[in-house]
Amino acid sequence: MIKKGRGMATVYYPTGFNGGGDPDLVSLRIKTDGTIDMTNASCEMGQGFKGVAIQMAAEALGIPETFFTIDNSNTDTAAFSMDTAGSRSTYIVGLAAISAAEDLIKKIKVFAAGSLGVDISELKYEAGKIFKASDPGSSMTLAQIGAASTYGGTFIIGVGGFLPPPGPPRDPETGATIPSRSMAWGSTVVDVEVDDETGVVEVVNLYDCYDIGTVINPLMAEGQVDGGDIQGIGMGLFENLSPYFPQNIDIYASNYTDYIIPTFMDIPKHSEIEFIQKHDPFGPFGAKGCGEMVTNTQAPAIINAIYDAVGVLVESLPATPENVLRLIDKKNKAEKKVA
Amino acid sequence: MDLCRKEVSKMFNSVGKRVPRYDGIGHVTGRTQYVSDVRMPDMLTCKTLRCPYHKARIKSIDVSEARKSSGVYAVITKDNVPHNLFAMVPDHHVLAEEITRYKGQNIAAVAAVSREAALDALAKIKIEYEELKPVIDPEEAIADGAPQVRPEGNNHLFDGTSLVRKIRRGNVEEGFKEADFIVEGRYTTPSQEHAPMETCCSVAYLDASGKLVIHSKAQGLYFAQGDLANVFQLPLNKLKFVGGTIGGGFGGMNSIHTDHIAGLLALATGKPVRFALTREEETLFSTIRSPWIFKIKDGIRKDGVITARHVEVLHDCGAYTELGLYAVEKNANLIAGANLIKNLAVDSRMVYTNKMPSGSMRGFGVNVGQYAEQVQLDRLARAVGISPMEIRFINAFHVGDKNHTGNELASVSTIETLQKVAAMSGQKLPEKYLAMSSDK
Amino acid sequence: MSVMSRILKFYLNGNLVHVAAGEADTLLDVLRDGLGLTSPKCGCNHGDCGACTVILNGYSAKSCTILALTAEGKNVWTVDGLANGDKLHPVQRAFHEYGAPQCGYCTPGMVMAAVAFLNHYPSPTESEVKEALSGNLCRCGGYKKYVQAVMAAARGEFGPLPEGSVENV
Amino acid sequence: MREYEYHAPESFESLVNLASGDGAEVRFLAGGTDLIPRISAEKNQIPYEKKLPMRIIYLGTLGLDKVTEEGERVTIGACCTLSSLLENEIVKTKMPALRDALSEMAGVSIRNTATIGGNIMNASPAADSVPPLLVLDAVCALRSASGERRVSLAEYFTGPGKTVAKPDEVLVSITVKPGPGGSSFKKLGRRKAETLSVVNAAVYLELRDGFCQSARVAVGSAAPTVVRCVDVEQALVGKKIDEGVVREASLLVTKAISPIDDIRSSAWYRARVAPIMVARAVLTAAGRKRG
Repeated sequence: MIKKGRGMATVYYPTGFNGGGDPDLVSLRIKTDGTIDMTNASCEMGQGFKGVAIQMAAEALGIPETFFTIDNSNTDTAAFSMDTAGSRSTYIVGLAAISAAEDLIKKIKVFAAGSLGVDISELKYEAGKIFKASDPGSSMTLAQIGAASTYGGTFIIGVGGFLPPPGPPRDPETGATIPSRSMAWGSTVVDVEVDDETGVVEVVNLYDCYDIGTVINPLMAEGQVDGGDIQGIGMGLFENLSPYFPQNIDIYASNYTDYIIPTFMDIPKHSEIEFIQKHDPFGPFGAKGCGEMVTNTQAPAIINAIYDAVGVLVESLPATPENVLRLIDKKNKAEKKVA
Repeated sequence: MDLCRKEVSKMFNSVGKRVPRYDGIGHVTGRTQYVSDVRMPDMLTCKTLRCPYHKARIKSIDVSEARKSSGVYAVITKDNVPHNLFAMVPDHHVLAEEITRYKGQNIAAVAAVSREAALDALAKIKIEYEELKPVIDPEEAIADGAPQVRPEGNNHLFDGTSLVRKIRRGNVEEGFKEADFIVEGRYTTPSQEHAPMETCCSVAYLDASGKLVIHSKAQGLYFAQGDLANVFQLPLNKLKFVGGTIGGGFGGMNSIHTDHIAGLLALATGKPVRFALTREEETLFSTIRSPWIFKIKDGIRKDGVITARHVEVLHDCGAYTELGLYAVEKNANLIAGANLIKNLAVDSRMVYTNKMPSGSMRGFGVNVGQYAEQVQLDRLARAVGISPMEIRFINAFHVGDKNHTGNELASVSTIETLQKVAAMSGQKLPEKYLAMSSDK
Repeated sequence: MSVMSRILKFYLNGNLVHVAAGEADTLLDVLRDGLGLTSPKCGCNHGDCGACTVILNGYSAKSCTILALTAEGKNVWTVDGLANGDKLHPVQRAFHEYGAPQCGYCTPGMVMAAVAFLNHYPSPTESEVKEALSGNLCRCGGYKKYVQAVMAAARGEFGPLPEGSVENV
Repeated sequence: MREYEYHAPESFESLVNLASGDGAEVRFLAGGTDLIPRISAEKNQIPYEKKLPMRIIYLGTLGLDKVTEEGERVTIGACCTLSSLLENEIVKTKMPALRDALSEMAGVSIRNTATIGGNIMNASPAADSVPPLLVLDAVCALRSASGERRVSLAEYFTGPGKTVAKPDEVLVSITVKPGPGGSSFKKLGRRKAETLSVVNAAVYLELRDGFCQSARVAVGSAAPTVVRCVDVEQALVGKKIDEGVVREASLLVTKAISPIDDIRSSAWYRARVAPIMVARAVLTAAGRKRG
């Protein structure tokens, strides 16, 4: 028989390397037509780093994203990045980009002051234009700045970095330390259907609510959550390289036939995502890390839902049909004994 | 930094926009180039000899016939590696020393004109093993008299002295006394593979200036560059990493699987060398999310407040540290979950076994613990007779609380996410929970 | 060691090509190594993942499971032949606009599987789309947006689907 | 490294000459969805042993891809792709068990390539097309230099990966008798698509006034070959089919199977769920009217 159950899980997750101390740099080079080359060597592995980094730089400079290209391709030309891990890229590259944008504006002001013959204190930068506050007609666009500076022998490159403050050394007795200043939060509710004759579990509905601070690009953030859901379902229900571990380590999955990851057919029939955008006081534009936390709630929520459905607790992941059925049998046997 | 202080999202122009993927057109047209798409003129193919045993002693190895094999440009073993240690905690051998510690550990590598030539050469390597007794089960590995995975022992010593990484807050014994119910649970998680669609791959060559260039799947190009500069004993201006667009990482590409060997063979041959893992190699021999065991003992009052928690963690790190230690540290910080627990003790251990090393994987060190913790939390709720929602509201963190390592929490929203997810899933919450807020 | 090879002739994206193929080479080997295409990806070389999906005589096929020499005289389409200059196929546009690809490694195969499917079933239901694409794995987890995108393409949100068989795309 | 040679004979006469072997390991290639990845894997292994050259003989140019109906019998060409059979009206209307099995095999792209003959010749105990064909009393036609012989599918498999076909014999067609009864197929995999069976079951049932006149039951992935479950069949025949009877009879499946532990499942689980899959298949078949 198909038994329905509902389960939930609530988590939080730090942004950036454990204990901080993981710097990144961003450079912004203005070209002769006013477009901008951004560099940072974070890795684009599908999370949407490149576009999100550009959106934050575009925001900081008040210009459209179409002004930018981004180079993350190698260690000779792209600015330093510590790593692409720990849900750090949006946050740390974003803060570095803001810092680089500020540096760029400062350098643009210095150049424009000379070009326009205006005191630097009188200049204002807004949305791709530098102008004299009291006489907005006296102005230069980014294109004019780019051309005049380059052909005049001055190169304008804004550079900025960000270093998450390293936490204090861990106290060996209490373990106290500061893993991260910024934490993301989330809760998930899932509805499952459990076939109590075979132990097969199906995730029917999945509701995610995450606070990742300001969402820089909802399309990319949703993609992260969709992927988190799928990997969370895989972790909860399917994935195990050596199902007979530790008794037998030699029966081992070696390809996608045997290492089962979710397919199109294994995604929930219905899923919803909501973001709570609670401003983070430290993050770029209030953003926090997103990438990893969004795969943490599904497995426990599924296990709790299985309990709700059939009254058995899966204490060893994953909840394969076999594991679930063994527990159901055990429970039925115990109940029979009591009766 | 005024620019990051904008409070109202409406004020943003670019931030918050649904901008399609920057490299999306490349993806849908197939024009995006990944490392596995890189081809160079005159490129050699690399294949490696891997240890067939969980643990063995290499009594002798003779590569002379392999070197003479048709189409072969280089055969390397540990003797050809300038500095044979790598990884975040540099205790992993690029090519095995006398003792191999996990099945599939690289022992020798060949660069040849074709895959066939490389494999033919590997077949000609004469190697004599003495199979040694391995230890696979982490709980067996911590026992006295267990076969030793490493000469310094199977247990990792934290801060060089302690068997456990401790987190202590309040007084756990007092907390248990205060409790109406004591609830215990034991939870385990298995080995998991990252399974990115693109397997790990490197193409290494010397450029015109003599610089070693490595097209890499690394998630951190600079990270890998720093690590391998040491292996190659090259200054950073003689080593360039190229990459930044990869077919999935999920943490697996924080560990080096092919860059080191491809680089060594490019240096040895002066030719471009490609080393790509097959799916089978990727699944069997690359780093994984390694197994964990959690024992949680909780005290809870009738009103649903968790009064004390004691967690014992055992992480099965595999044969080399790789990122296992980092995972244990991060896990220890977060294993008590998004709950304010005043009396807490965490004792985390890490043990070496004869398996592939523990890498980082999305949710790194944390989601395994959160599975245990969140399942335990429902158990607590059942013991007290409250709902899963209630126990999470009752124990939620608030702004200004310090978490379990003394980290002051600036932006908190357990309560808000619970309220929202309840509404989304059609659960009616009692008024008192709807009225709650993370801002005290 | 003698690796025999022959000249294989087939139509690649509408053009007749001649290429040397080993007797045991897969179609994927020939497309990537023989012809230098990089759009069909190798994810597993085992027929499991679908990253190498092409359209063979009008039907989707995993090119790592096809012995190259059996493609003699046949029509093979890869994603390279789909767009008309800058004008993308509606499925490509839908995938992009809906944010379906993430790392993108499964995407060329996914595009070809979806195009072949829509050629045969232009008005599918969501569950038919899921079933049709279930042989194409995506580890980043873009399944939901891929389904939305295929449905949008089928609805004509990105213009009418090209008429007729894939050969005429 | 092993040598491979490829041939695509256009007539049986030329095939027969090639199939004689003479110093080569002969492999017939139909769709290739199993054989080709196996060759690719072999090409990535260190060649410690010298192997005979592999002679790959392609069957796709021999016209073995037709479905024909003759009286009560339907003959399926061995090179029919799984997709073409799924679309075939005869299969759809007269062989629901086979149709159900085909629809759950691999994914669309593999079904477009893979053939029914290939699935049989692989002789995997988990082959999904075999249990339905077995309950439809399939007979295989094998052709070689010495002519054609017919072997009942029930006697076709001798072990995992092994059949009675001699190295030079080609499976050319499978003939089934759809019969007047209802048939069904149930599969338990490890996920909902692209999965090999942990256990599968197919049933053919003839009922009159609710009483079972005739029953054929086959279970896959639970023994070295797909097996007929005679005890279950006997327990059903003559009984009025209701859930209780079916459940009870299905338990007898354990007499026919001998499952093992492997990466996909344990022997315990296979034995535990085999009766359930059988019961479900029987009940579904009982609810199906041919037509």
